[in-house]
Amino acid sequence: MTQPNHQDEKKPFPWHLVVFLTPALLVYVTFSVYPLLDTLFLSLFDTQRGESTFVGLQNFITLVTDDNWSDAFWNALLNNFKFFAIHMLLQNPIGLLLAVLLSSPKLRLSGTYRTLIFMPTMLSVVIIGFVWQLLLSPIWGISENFLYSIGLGHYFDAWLGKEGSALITLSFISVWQFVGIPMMLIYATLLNIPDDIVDASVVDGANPLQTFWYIKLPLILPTIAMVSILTFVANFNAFELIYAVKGALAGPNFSTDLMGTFFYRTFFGFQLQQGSASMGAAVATLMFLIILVGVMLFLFFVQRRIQRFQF
Amino acid sequence: AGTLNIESWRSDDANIWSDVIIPAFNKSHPGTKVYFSPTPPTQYNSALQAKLQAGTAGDLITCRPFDTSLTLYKEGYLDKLNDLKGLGEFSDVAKSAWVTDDGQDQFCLPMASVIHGFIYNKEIFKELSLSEPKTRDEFFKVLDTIKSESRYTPLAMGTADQWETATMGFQNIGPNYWKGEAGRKALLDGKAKLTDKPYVDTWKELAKWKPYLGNGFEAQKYSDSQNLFTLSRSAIYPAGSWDIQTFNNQADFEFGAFPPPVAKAGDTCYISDHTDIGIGINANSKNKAAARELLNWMTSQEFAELFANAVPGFFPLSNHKIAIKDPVAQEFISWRDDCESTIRNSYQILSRGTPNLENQLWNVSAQVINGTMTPEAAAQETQEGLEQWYAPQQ
Amino acid sequence: MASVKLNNIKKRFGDVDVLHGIDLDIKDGEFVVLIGESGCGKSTLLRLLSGLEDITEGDLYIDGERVNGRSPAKRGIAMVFQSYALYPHMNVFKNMAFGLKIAGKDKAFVNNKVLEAAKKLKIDHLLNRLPRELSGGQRQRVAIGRAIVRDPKVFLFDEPLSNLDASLRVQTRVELGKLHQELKATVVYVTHDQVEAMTLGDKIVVMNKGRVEQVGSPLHLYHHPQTQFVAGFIGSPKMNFLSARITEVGPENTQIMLESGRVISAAIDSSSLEKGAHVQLGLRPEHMSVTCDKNTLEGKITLVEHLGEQSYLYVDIQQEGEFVLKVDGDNQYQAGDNVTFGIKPNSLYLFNHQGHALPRVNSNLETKPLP
Amino acid sequence: MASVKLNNIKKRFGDVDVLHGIDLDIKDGEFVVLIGESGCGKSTLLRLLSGLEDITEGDLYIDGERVNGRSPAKRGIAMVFQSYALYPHMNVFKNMAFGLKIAGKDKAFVNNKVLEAAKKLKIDHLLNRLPRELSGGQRQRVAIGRAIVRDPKVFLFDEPLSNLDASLRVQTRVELGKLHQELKATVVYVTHDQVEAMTLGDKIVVMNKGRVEQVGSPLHLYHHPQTQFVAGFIGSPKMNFLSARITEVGPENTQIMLESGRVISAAIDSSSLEKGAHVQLGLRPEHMSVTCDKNTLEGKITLVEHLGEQSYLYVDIQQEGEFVLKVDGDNQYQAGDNVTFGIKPNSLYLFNHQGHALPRVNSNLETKPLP
Amino acid sequence: MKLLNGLLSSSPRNVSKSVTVHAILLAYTVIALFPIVVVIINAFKTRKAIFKDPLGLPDSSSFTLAGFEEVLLRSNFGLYSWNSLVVTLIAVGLVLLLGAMAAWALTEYKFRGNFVVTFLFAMGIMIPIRLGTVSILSLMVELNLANTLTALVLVYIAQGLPLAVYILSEFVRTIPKELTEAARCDAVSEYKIFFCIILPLLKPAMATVAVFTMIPIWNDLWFPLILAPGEETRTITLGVQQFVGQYVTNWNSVLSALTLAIVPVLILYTIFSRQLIRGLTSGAVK
Ligand SMILES: Nc1ncnc2c1ncn2[C@@H]1O[C@H](COP(=O)(O)OP(=O)(O)OP(=O)(O)O)[C@@H](O)[C@H]1O
Ligand SMILES: Nc1ncnc2c1ncn2[C@@H]1O[C@H](COP(=O)(O)OP(=O)(O)OP(=O)(O)O)[C@@H](O)[C@H]1O
Ligand SMILES: [Mg+2]
Ligand SMILES: [Mg+2]
Repeated sequence: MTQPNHQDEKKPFPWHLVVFLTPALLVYVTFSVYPLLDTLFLSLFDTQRGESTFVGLQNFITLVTDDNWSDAFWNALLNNFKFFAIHMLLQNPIGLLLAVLLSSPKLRLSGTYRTLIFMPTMLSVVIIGFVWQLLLSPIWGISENFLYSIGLGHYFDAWLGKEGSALITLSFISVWQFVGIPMMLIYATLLNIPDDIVDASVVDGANPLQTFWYIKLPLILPTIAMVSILTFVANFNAFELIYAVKGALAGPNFSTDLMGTFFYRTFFGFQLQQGSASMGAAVATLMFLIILVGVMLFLFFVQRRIQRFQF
Repeated sequence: AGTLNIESWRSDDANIWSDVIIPAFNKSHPGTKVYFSPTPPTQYNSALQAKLQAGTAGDLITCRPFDTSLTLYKEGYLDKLNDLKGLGEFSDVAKSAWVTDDGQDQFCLPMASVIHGFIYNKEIFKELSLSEPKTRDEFFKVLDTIKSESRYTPLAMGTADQWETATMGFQNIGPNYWKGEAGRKALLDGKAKLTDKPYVDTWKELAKWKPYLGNGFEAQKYSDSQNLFTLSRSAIYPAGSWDIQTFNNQADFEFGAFPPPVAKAGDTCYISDHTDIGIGINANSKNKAAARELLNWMTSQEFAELFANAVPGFFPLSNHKIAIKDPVAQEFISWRDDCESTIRNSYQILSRGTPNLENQLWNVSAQVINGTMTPEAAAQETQEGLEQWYAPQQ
Repeated sequence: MASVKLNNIKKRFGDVDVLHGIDLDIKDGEFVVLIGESGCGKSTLLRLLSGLEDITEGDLYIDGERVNGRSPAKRGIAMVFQSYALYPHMNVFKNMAFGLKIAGKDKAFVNNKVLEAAKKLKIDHLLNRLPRELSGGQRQRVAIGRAIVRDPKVFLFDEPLSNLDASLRVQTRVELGKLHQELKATVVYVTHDQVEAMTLGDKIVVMNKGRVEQVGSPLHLYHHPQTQFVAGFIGSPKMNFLSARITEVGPENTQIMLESGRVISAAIDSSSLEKGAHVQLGLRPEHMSVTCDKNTLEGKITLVEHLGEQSYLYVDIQQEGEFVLKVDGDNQYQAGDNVTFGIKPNSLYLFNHQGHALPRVNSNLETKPLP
Repeated sequence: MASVKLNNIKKRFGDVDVLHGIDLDIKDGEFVVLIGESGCGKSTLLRLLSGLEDITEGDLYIDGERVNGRSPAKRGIAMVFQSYALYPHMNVFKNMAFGLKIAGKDKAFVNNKVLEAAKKLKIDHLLNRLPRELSGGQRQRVAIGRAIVRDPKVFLFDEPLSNLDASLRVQTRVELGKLHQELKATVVYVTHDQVEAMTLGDKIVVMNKGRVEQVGSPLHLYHHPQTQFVAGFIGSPKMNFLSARITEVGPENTQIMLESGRVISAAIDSSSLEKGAHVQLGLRPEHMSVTCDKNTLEGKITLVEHLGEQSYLYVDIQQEGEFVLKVDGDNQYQAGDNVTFGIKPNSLYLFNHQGHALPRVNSNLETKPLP
Repeated sequence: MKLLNGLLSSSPRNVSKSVTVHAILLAYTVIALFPIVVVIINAFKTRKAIFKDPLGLPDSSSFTLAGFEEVLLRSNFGLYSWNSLVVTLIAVGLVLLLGAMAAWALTEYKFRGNFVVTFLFAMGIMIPIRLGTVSILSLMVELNLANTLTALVLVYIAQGLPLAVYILSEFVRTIPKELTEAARCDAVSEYKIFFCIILPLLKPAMATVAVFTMIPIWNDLWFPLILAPGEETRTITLGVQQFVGQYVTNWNSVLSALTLAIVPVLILYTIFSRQLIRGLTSGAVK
């Protein structure tokens, strides 16, 4: 036997790692990371006059200090928070409720309900925008007649057109469309809770509400947290619905302006307004930072406290 | 010879191009294949910009008037057209929307203009024994009559899309207040302010429209307005001439048109005859020769007539005398003879800075009609916006 | 504490009959063990008792009251699940206190109760831990503690030890036995493990395909199985079975012939059968001796398992099949050896072709009557 | 088939030393069982053998070749996991054939191999089933089958039976034993269960905290544990331990005094110790008799477990602690009874304060030398 | 009545609870479906009827297939659907494959840079890729891919990968380590381990990712417009847009086209949905 040699049979280079990772990285970096960085990079330049000059953080300073920009920026940000708040208060609780109901034991037709309720999530925003405007339009009277028929007619208003209600109404529509996602995710987690644990609480004397509140809810908190993050990210990137229904000027009086529409207007321009790649990039960078900070804060303050449970 | 792609936001015209215009062109220029590839209008500017930057845009670019195209030209995406033969067929006013500020370079060929006015339902007018109003008083009297004596909505307009309020409201009736080109130039020179009486009065009149609009007009979209009118639920429609084509297809009643009413009978009337569509050549086109040929053909009488009759409501800007068959379109174009023409006052130069005047006009006009802003405040806000960056106004 | 009475209880899931009419009397304070093959309906029966599942037919009385429609909470039962079913997000204290909290008991009372139970189970130092920070045995005790604090009339256990490893299982089993003696609670206990059944049960209920096969004290079942099923189920290693045929019928003594032609006599009353009837001969591995010289069988050892103080011999008997013997640990057997062993006539069991046991005569084995 | 040699094998995870230098010789065809407490490094050792984990220090030889850096695939080993690790999406046949297919064997060969193994394991009727359609025991056999077909030099088993229920475990254990005799393969087998260890192993390796505590044949370990750890680990119920103090030192006979003051004599060579030294007295539950009248202890029974043919008595001996006795099943003991029992001097063990066993004199218990 | 009984759980104790559950779910289902039903019935009506009585069912006077005729005859609807289908399926397929490979590599192997790559992918969830449009387009032009479906596929892969890697990583973690170790002992190469063992086990998870990736791709308007606006490469959503004019929207045709466009997604969804729920419940791997 030879002298033990600790470096014998050195591990071969992990070619498989390269093979597994490269295709995804290649496509992703080339067609997403690089273009995005390339664009975000523009935020440090001024491209207003055709050629670009390096201006450092000037664009950002303009964005938050110059009234012309900052008013729109803060307005969009505030609206975005409202938009997000409504989703958190409505979309996720409704999704939760539906998921809980869907997961009730021995429920017939649950697959059918699930598919049907998920349908709006699959539709293109063109349909969503059109049909809700039709439904809510005071001119065609669908909602109005419906409300009158249940005695609430005088509450009806041109919700989509009023400054006070347009954003809320659009949020509701968005909630309607996307409620399927939290529903599906939470439903799946609920299915994962072992029956035993629920049985145990029943034997312990808890009624269904108590079982939900004390047992199921804490166990699906991690999923709810994940759903919240996804909602946050999606809401702060939201754009299409507003754009389809209200256009890039997000009327009335910018009351439905979100970061997404603000970015679009800035970057691509609108009507007679010329797009500015550099200011647009600055808005986009800020959006990204806000989302990043939000996600970080969330991970730091909330996620850390939420425990995942193995069953 | 070769292939030409036309970038356009006019998806409405796709059939007309493929069925009428391109075949006609091919009769005299058989070798050239022309494709009209429209982009949805809301995405046109941004999509075009991206495509130009990447070099994938079509050979011919349909031009929005003034700065949008001017910027493209300055960035080198559009060819200079100064030496295009047919350019002589156009008046300076017609060309003004697509020349550099110093008037030196022409970068798009004027194609069509649109005229504002009011379209009305003749049957309803007959039913209520109304006649076309000539003055503002008459106009409001007509509105009052419709409102009080019938179930029709007097005015078919909504504020949901905002642009109608600025375009078919403010720019429609405004020229009568600010005396057309004179007022527009004064604004450009800094001799007039938006807080001056003519402008405030324009908004004041707009504010007076509110009671005559339909229920829930705040959420009424442009297409809703069209539908209200074509379904005979509304009597008068503040219009752009392009609507003629739509209504021809959709309305099964007779409709007519009248120009924006003047203050008192006999006053000079002013109309907005806005240079709206031009067409230019992509500087990076591989087929410029053919593109030029097409443009040249587009300066011809043949094209003007084809286009004007295929798309009633879009009026050729060339000096050719052409026969327009559509009666309502004829009515519109006849105003050119009776009234002074002008273009929308926010389009030239004034929407160049931040804040953007055109965007502001949309916003404040909608608010004025909604009743959430006074005419004075609207004037104040737009004027302040202008003063921020436009030297002559400072 | 309470008595439990089951009166012709049936359960149907959709079209499937799972329980075919169970009658059972459980006395106050009794420890009843349910055993039976997988899928025979043990858990289902327990769930009917707890009220987690509705009874299809029949009556269930707890303490003389009919409780069929009553909700689990109001039956005064507590259940310990195989998987423990601890609430993963609550610490040990909260797990144990949950039932009391839900019942609206005041804080001091809850604290006392929980502490008391935790001390009894020696988990009072773990009260702040989460379930996942506990070992299997500790989790098991928390699950029991959660049941105890509620002072239930009846405890239901569904295979509570099956998730523990062998040594912990022995230990916890012992603790459970002591706990029962201390609490004097009525217990219904489901298990697969017959050692548990034998050691814990005052009474064992052997179930087979949704029916009760036999009820009796552990030793009674060990010594007097009524059916071949019960005989095979109780005792480890399992009873050996050989096919045989009766050659001589008798009320005191029966002669039987094995397939190999060998004749064996047994102290069994076979008067109910006729000569020539097919029977199954049952022999417990521990009831054969390698020294005896009457009634012998011989075969070749295929495997020896030394367990220290005892050994199991796996013997291949030509024509009869495989056989297991339990012998003293002090031996020198090896695989491949031939071995001859004797059968004591009074340690034999005979089962008729329906699987029913024939009565045994003068069994010298102790018999405990049903308690 | 192959021999395996471990030469001062060490394993470190980051800063944690898990194995502190293991030396072990495994002969060709030997069945070696690794036992030890949870976390002592059994699985880690197995994973080092298999090559799934890198060896930090030391040398591993399979069949004389050093294989430290060799990939699992090239070591000629097969591993059976506790969780079976069957590929859930492949049926039984494919599961078993997968390794061969990957190795590029031709179809007929694979078919033959798999069928042969399946027959041997009596799973040839299950070849088309998916793992989830199998019972625990069947899955277990598939996992073994998957290992067999590859004709490995060494089989590694990591607690392969721990997921089975008690009766199935007994059965599978027996089958494993037979299989080993048939295949004559080298096997390294990790288990927690000492019955498995005792019955299956040619050689048992007792591990303790990353070290080998003792190596020997099952009976050798049972009779001659070198340390208290081994003594306590082997035998069920566990050996009873009592604290004591030496009152008379001797090479043939030792007198010790229990905490209660009672003096007991043991056939043990205590010459290495001094009078007054603290020792632990070890007594196996099965080595005490309730009839003997010398060297007696008495106590109160707290629990009786009847297992049929035997019973365990849990006895509380004042001042000494709790004690377990194994007695004949034929008894009438009840909790609460007092019992007196005797200790045979030559069935005693003594351990010094380091836990090392003192040599026993003339033990009348059979001793198998290391095979 | 029998149906009702069938719907409700058998025990009388649970009937009222069961009724409530069904009532709420039914109510919400109506809310979810009502607008969609409105779209569909209006697709069969004349423009006038749509706006005269949006809720009315088409009757003999208002029924028309004009919208569908317009869609199917005037536009290359078949080609558009084909393009959409090709792009969606290839992109989703590749997202799944590449995503699974990356997720597997990132969770199974320890290597330097693991964290950086993971973070890089996480970033993609937070920034909409639309932001990089101009660079993407220039890139495609340089690669000579402008106006090809390939360009769309590439962008959609880049767009879908971050979420796919994120979700699939979670699932890879639930696959018992023993499986791969068993395979390694069986002398299976890392590639075969991935393709023969991991990939089949990830199937349910992939269904989840497939649905989440598919929806935005199918409905996307932006990139088809920028990258592949040509007649030959037009996708369905972009095709529909030709009925949305500057001043006139041909609602009848839009609705018909959209109704037709729902069908393929619905089919794809139903194909995936059974796996989807299994995928979302991680117990699937056991
Ligand atoms: N909800 C149910 N629907 C239909 N059949 C069921 C249901 N629950 C149990 N069963 C069936 O009833 C029979 C008895 O099941 P049960 O769980 O009571 O068996 P068990 O004796 O507890 O078995 P194990 O020892 O495996 O736990 C089984 O055949 C099972 O398939
Ligand atoms: N990858 C690892 N990193 C760090 N420590 C580890 C790792 N794997 C095992 N250990 C530690 O090494 C020790 C031995 O673990 P191992 O799994 O070998 O124990 P075991 O004897 O198999 O226990 P069990 O009987 O519970 O299976 C344990 O303390 C464990 O925490
Ligand atoms: Mg059960
Ligand atoms: Mg281990």
